[in-house]
Amino acid sequence: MSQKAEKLIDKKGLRLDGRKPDELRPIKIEVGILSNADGSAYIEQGKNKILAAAFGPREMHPKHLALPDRMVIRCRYHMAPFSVQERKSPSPSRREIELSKVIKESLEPTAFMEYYPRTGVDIFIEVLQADGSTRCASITAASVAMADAGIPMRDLVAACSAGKVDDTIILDLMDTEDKQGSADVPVALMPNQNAITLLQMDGTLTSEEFENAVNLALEGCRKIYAMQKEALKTKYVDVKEVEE
Amino acid sequence: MSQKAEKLIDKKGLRLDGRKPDELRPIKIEVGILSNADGSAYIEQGKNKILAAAFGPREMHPKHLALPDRMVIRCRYHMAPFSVQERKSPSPSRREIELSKVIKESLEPTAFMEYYPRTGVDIFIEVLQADGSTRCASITAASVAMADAGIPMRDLVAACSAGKVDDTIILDLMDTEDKQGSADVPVALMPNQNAITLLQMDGTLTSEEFENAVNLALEGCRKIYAMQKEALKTKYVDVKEVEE
Amino acid sequence: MSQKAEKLIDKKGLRLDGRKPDELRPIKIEVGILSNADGSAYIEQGKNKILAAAFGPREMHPKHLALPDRMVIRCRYHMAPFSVQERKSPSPSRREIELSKVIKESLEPTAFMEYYPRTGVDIFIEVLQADGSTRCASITAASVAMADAGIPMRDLVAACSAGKVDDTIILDLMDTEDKQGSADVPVALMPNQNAITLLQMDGTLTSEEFENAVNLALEGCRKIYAMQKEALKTKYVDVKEVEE
Amino acid sequence: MSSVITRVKQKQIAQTIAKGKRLDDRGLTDYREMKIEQGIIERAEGSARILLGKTEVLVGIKIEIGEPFSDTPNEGVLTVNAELVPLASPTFEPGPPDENSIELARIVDRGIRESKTIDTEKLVIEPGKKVFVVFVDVYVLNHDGNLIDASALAAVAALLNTKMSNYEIKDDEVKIKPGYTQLPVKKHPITVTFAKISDKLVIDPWLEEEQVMDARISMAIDDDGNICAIQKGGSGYFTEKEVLEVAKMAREKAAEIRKKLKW
Amino acid sequence: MSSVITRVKQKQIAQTIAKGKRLDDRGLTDYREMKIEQGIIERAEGSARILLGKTEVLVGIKIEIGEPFSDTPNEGVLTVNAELVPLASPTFEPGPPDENSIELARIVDRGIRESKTIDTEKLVIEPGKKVFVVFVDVYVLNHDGNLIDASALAAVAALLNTKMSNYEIKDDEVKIKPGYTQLPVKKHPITVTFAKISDKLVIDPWLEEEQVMDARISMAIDDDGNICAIQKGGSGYFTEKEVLEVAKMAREKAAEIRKKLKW
Amino acid sequence: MSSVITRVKQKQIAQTIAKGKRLDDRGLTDYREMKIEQGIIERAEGSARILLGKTEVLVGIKIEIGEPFSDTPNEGVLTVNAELVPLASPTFEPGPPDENSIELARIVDRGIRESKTIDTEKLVIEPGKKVFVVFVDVYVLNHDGNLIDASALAAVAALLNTKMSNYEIKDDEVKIKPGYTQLPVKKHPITVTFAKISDKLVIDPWLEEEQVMDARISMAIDDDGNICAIQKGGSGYFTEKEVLEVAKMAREKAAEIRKKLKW
Repeated sequence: MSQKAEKLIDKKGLRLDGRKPDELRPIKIEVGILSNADGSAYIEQGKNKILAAAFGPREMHPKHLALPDRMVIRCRYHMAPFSVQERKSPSPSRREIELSKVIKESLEPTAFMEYYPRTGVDIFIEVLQADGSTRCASITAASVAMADAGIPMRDLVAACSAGKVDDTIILDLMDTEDKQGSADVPVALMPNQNAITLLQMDGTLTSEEFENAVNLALEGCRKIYAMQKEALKTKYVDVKEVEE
Repeated sequence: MSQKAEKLIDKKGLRLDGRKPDELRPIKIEVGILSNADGSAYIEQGKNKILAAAFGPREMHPKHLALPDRMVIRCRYHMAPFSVQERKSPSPSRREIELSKVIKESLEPTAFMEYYPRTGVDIFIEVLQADGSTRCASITAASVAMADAGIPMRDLVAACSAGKVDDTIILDLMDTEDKQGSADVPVALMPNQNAITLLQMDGTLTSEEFENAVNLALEGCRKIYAMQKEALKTKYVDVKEVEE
Repeated sequence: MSQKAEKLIDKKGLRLDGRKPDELRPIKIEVGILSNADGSAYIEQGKNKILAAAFGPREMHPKHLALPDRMVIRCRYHMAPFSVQERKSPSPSRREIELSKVIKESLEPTAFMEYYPRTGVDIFIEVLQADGSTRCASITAASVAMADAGIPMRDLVAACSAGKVDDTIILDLMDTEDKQGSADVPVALMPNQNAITLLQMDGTLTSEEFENAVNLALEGCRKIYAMQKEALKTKYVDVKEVEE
Repeated sequence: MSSVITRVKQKQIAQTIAKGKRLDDRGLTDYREMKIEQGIIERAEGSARILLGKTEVLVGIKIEIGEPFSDTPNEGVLTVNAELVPLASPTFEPGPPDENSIELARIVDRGIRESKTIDTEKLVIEPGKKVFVVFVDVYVLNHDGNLIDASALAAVAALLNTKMSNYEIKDDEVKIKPGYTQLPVKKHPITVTFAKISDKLVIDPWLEEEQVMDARISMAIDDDGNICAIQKGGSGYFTEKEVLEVAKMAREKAAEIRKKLKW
Repeated sequence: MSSVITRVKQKQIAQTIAKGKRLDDRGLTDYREMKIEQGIIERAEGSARILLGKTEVLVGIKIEIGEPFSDTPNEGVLTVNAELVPLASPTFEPGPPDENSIELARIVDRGIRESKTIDTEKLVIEPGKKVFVVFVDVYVLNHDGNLIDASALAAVAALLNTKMSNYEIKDDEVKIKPGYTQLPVKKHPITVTFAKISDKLVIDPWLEEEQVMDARISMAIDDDGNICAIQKGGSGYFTEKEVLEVAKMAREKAAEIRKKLKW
Repeated sequence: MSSVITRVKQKQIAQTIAKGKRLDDRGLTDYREMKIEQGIIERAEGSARILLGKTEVLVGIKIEIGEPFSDTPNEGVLTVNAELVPLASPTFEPGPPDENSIELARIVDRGIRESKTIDTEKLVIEPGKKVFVVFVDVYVLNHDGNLIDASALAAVAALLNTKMSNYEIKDDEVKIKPGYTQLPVKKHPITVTFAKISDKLVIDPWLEEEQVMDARISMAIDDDGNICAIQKGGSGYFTEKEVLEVAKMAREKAAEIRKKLKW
């Protein structure tokens, strides 16, 4: 969070891309687009372009990582070298390692882990183009990929960020708002369970602002949740399936 | 391949080291010179100085890499830090990793892989001094090392490069010819089987030039094949063996 | 060892910190201060501040490193990034890897290795602040940590360095003396066995100087040995144990 | 000694907490005994050691001259690293940082960075070219739970204890001068962690509680009571109500703990 | 889904090809359906996605300012990297590049480099000091065989779609100016791969064919029909006759495929 | 061929040595046959190969221009690396240097460095800025015991055979001129290793002796008979008496071996 927070909201109260403070970016979710994965999803959220795939439940490699009483979920969040302004080295950065962990922990509460003891599920996320709030879009896509793989789940997880720019609480931060704004609050929610499975924050917020931001983010999650369900329905009802 | 291809062939049609275009460099092959390896060979080809050793067939480490129905060949091509003009870091470069793979694939067709299921053969190649076409000299030596180790083989593999410098198709490129010439075609051959087990190319050749280069390289392989057999005969017939 | 060996001993024959040539720095040894280790010790020797912990005998990980007829000792000597003048990268340096090996070899002769076949003991040493002769202080502490862990031992090992500065043989080199002196001889001793389990040397000494240095170092070891025993007695006799 | 507790013990911990009590007799919102020592590593530019019950964390600060990041030419550089050294727990392995130590370092980093604890603009020697780089090395010496709060607190305590060499610029080269200046520390963020066990929120979980908790949540609170960093961890979840309750309690606890810091 | 096919299926593939047919009804020298999309990653200086049947490869180009190699002070730098990311196949593992991804990157690199596709002399900003560095990142998104041809084609398509920032040199520093210039692309090499199965040569092998093939051979052909790079792979062999046949057919196929590229 | 010998053989070795003899008929203080060849790698600035019985070590020297260490601005840089390449022994694995190769490199390094073998002050091109960096690469080609003595000897023999390019400084740049200068070598340290087996000290242990030894001790001796480096290894111990005996014998042996070096 840098200080240069200026002019991110214009006189009409609109953001750099014309959105209102509580407006999501356009979102497109496609299901089952990778033929080799057990489940997959592609999300576009603004200029974010992200692929998620789920493999499993399957035998764990290496075997000693398997657990006798439950499934193990592993997750790798990875950015393509060309996904950001300056080329990113393909070896995992500390940021990618942390995000892989928190994304995994945001997905774990959804799965019935005890149904498949001794097995593993691998979630692979590739950010092809990044434009802010990629961890949220990644969770949204990964959750759909898990459903597409037929992993038994309590609910989907939908994720969305809120934050603060120019003293305004806004929804679904894009890159410039993330970098120049004064706070970023990514949130993931299992709506049916009212369960927050991811919560992080960078920046500075008063208690009141924080409460507003969380509320706004949860609202965003619920909207995204509807799109996730729609995308899954389209694949499974529609005749023209993307992959057989 | 750089553009500075000039004066690599003089007015008499001779190369920088006095060779005719279709002439091999002097070659010396010694067999069984390393006492700890199951088989070994040393080759000097011009200023190339290369050691190859074969270990096996032996138990695979790690075990899970073993195959139930056949032997596994592994290969490491490695250059000594002092083998080239500018000191080379001892950790394997991308070039060394690729060459290890293509050399392995050039040797695999020779071995009766199904004779020793669940075992492994390791081929270790150390380039002590490099002067162009080292992958070919490495294959030539490694094949002799495998024979010395008593690994059952359909045939030896002999390898030789051809290429193009100053619009002339030449045999057995040395370093300067490789770097300043306009094409390099390394080839490996199992002569009895008429089987090309390595073929790569860098540079630019017309179809006709390519055909000529391949022909010339194959001729070179056959000459080297004779030297390989001679070297093995010397070791196994001769009384003064290099190592007991 | 640099050449700038000057004024390390003043006109009165005293060293930079006021010690006589054959004088140890103040030493403090505490036993059993880490609750998660099976045994532990903390040593301050001058400005050296070093923690040592012993875990085991316990099952080896990975299993294939276990030996059928004896225990395996592993050792990691590691310096905290802030322990030296210029921040040290936390990944192990070549120096740390070598010291880990020689420290391990200085401790191995003390343990009854055959009592616990198939098990392992891990010794972890963390140098929190370094001021010369850290390998010796590490051995002294590690030996106490092993005793605290209840590993059956023939004897403790005490370690101390001797060296040469300004043409004088001195005991227990501190950092400046190590860097600017002309020789450093670290020695480890099992006093009851009269067994030298570590001996290294950097610098230049005549045979006679070497003999004197070894003698002085052994004397230092014996003094430190008394402190080790005292520290262990304090813990095991005293009512107010540091950890329950 | 063992790092994994029995199922019987797990049940016992959970049942006790369900009744609003804890096995070590603390209240649900009581911290363990806390001891702060500053300046124990003389070689480091700053240092502090925290004891939180049996959890022990040492932080050392080193300051070097380096280059600023190209997008912040007028700011010094902060680098936080955490080492879970193997003597601290039988579950810590030697080797490069794993996801746990990276997460720990990044949580400590965000608490300091987002609260603007260090006045990084005062660390500039030559704008765009030379700045002071502050290395914060978190060294966990004994792991008995709640490494986050102990590490974050030790980091702030160490920064408060940090001095930088004086310098002058002569002939385009930085020369170290005698004497020291205190590192410019503006804020004192305190990180407070709650675990969720048996649907209760308990503060400062110790090791055995961490082994049964559903999830944890950590909030860094600055001197003005603002939240400046949050991290949820673990494979469980929180409700919105729980999150807001944590925010409220974290503010109170942070203010209490901040009083123990000397500056 | 499984990546290893049964022996029955293997036999079936081989027997069908022995009869001059293929299980997916293609002729032995027919490519699968090919789709080329350019410019889909706006953040990258250039990009293209190739679909070859179900094989999917994305190439992104980034351009940065760097130093030339000391032996080519008057040329920009080309760097090709390939990632076999684990979502593309159950056989791909996360981790540093293995021999397969390194070989793939180096084949793509040689096709571009040896054909002099990029006019690297036009990438020089200050001879010997500053040049443009072109990063070609090959990203395999779905592996259904013949990654070599798909990657090589995607790389050329992406380069054709690449623009570089305009710049000027002021006070010895490079300043970015508004506007873009097209990357100078002179050639359009096409790489064509054959697999040898049942002693037949089949073009563009898909995954199941790759699992039964004896060997493969790839040739890069430039606009003039010259061969500019070759790579044999796999643990089988080719006869001289087969090699020359491949060279002939590769020329023909390359000319066909080149027509699908827009420039 | 096998790298681990039987217990019967171990007992036999130990019993023979207990009687003051060795299985290969050497006396306890006899070296194996030693052969020194210099200059066999023309591409290297210096090189030497040592045969010590069947143990074979090749050392190559490369010289490059680099920066001095900041604390020794008026000295060139010495870097020693050792590779236990896997063709030398079935017990050597490919991969980054392990503790054995690092220890070997550091012992060779100390022998050269502490004896001041190289006149590093003559390697300075521009004080504090540019110096010659001498890379000593120890390459073990066949491991039949006592790698330390063979490597240390090969290193000194290679340094004696090393030539540096002539250069001049023009416009602040170093230009290589025709011709060579001999590397300034002032000393000729010889490292002598003893193994302790059956309470006897045996010199130059071969592989099978190393497998039964209790411990080993190596001393580097300079031209004046001074000790300049020592390393004890192995999990046994030495008495003070043994150490002093080793020091005495090492001096004698070093003087003998030094005569075999040409300079």
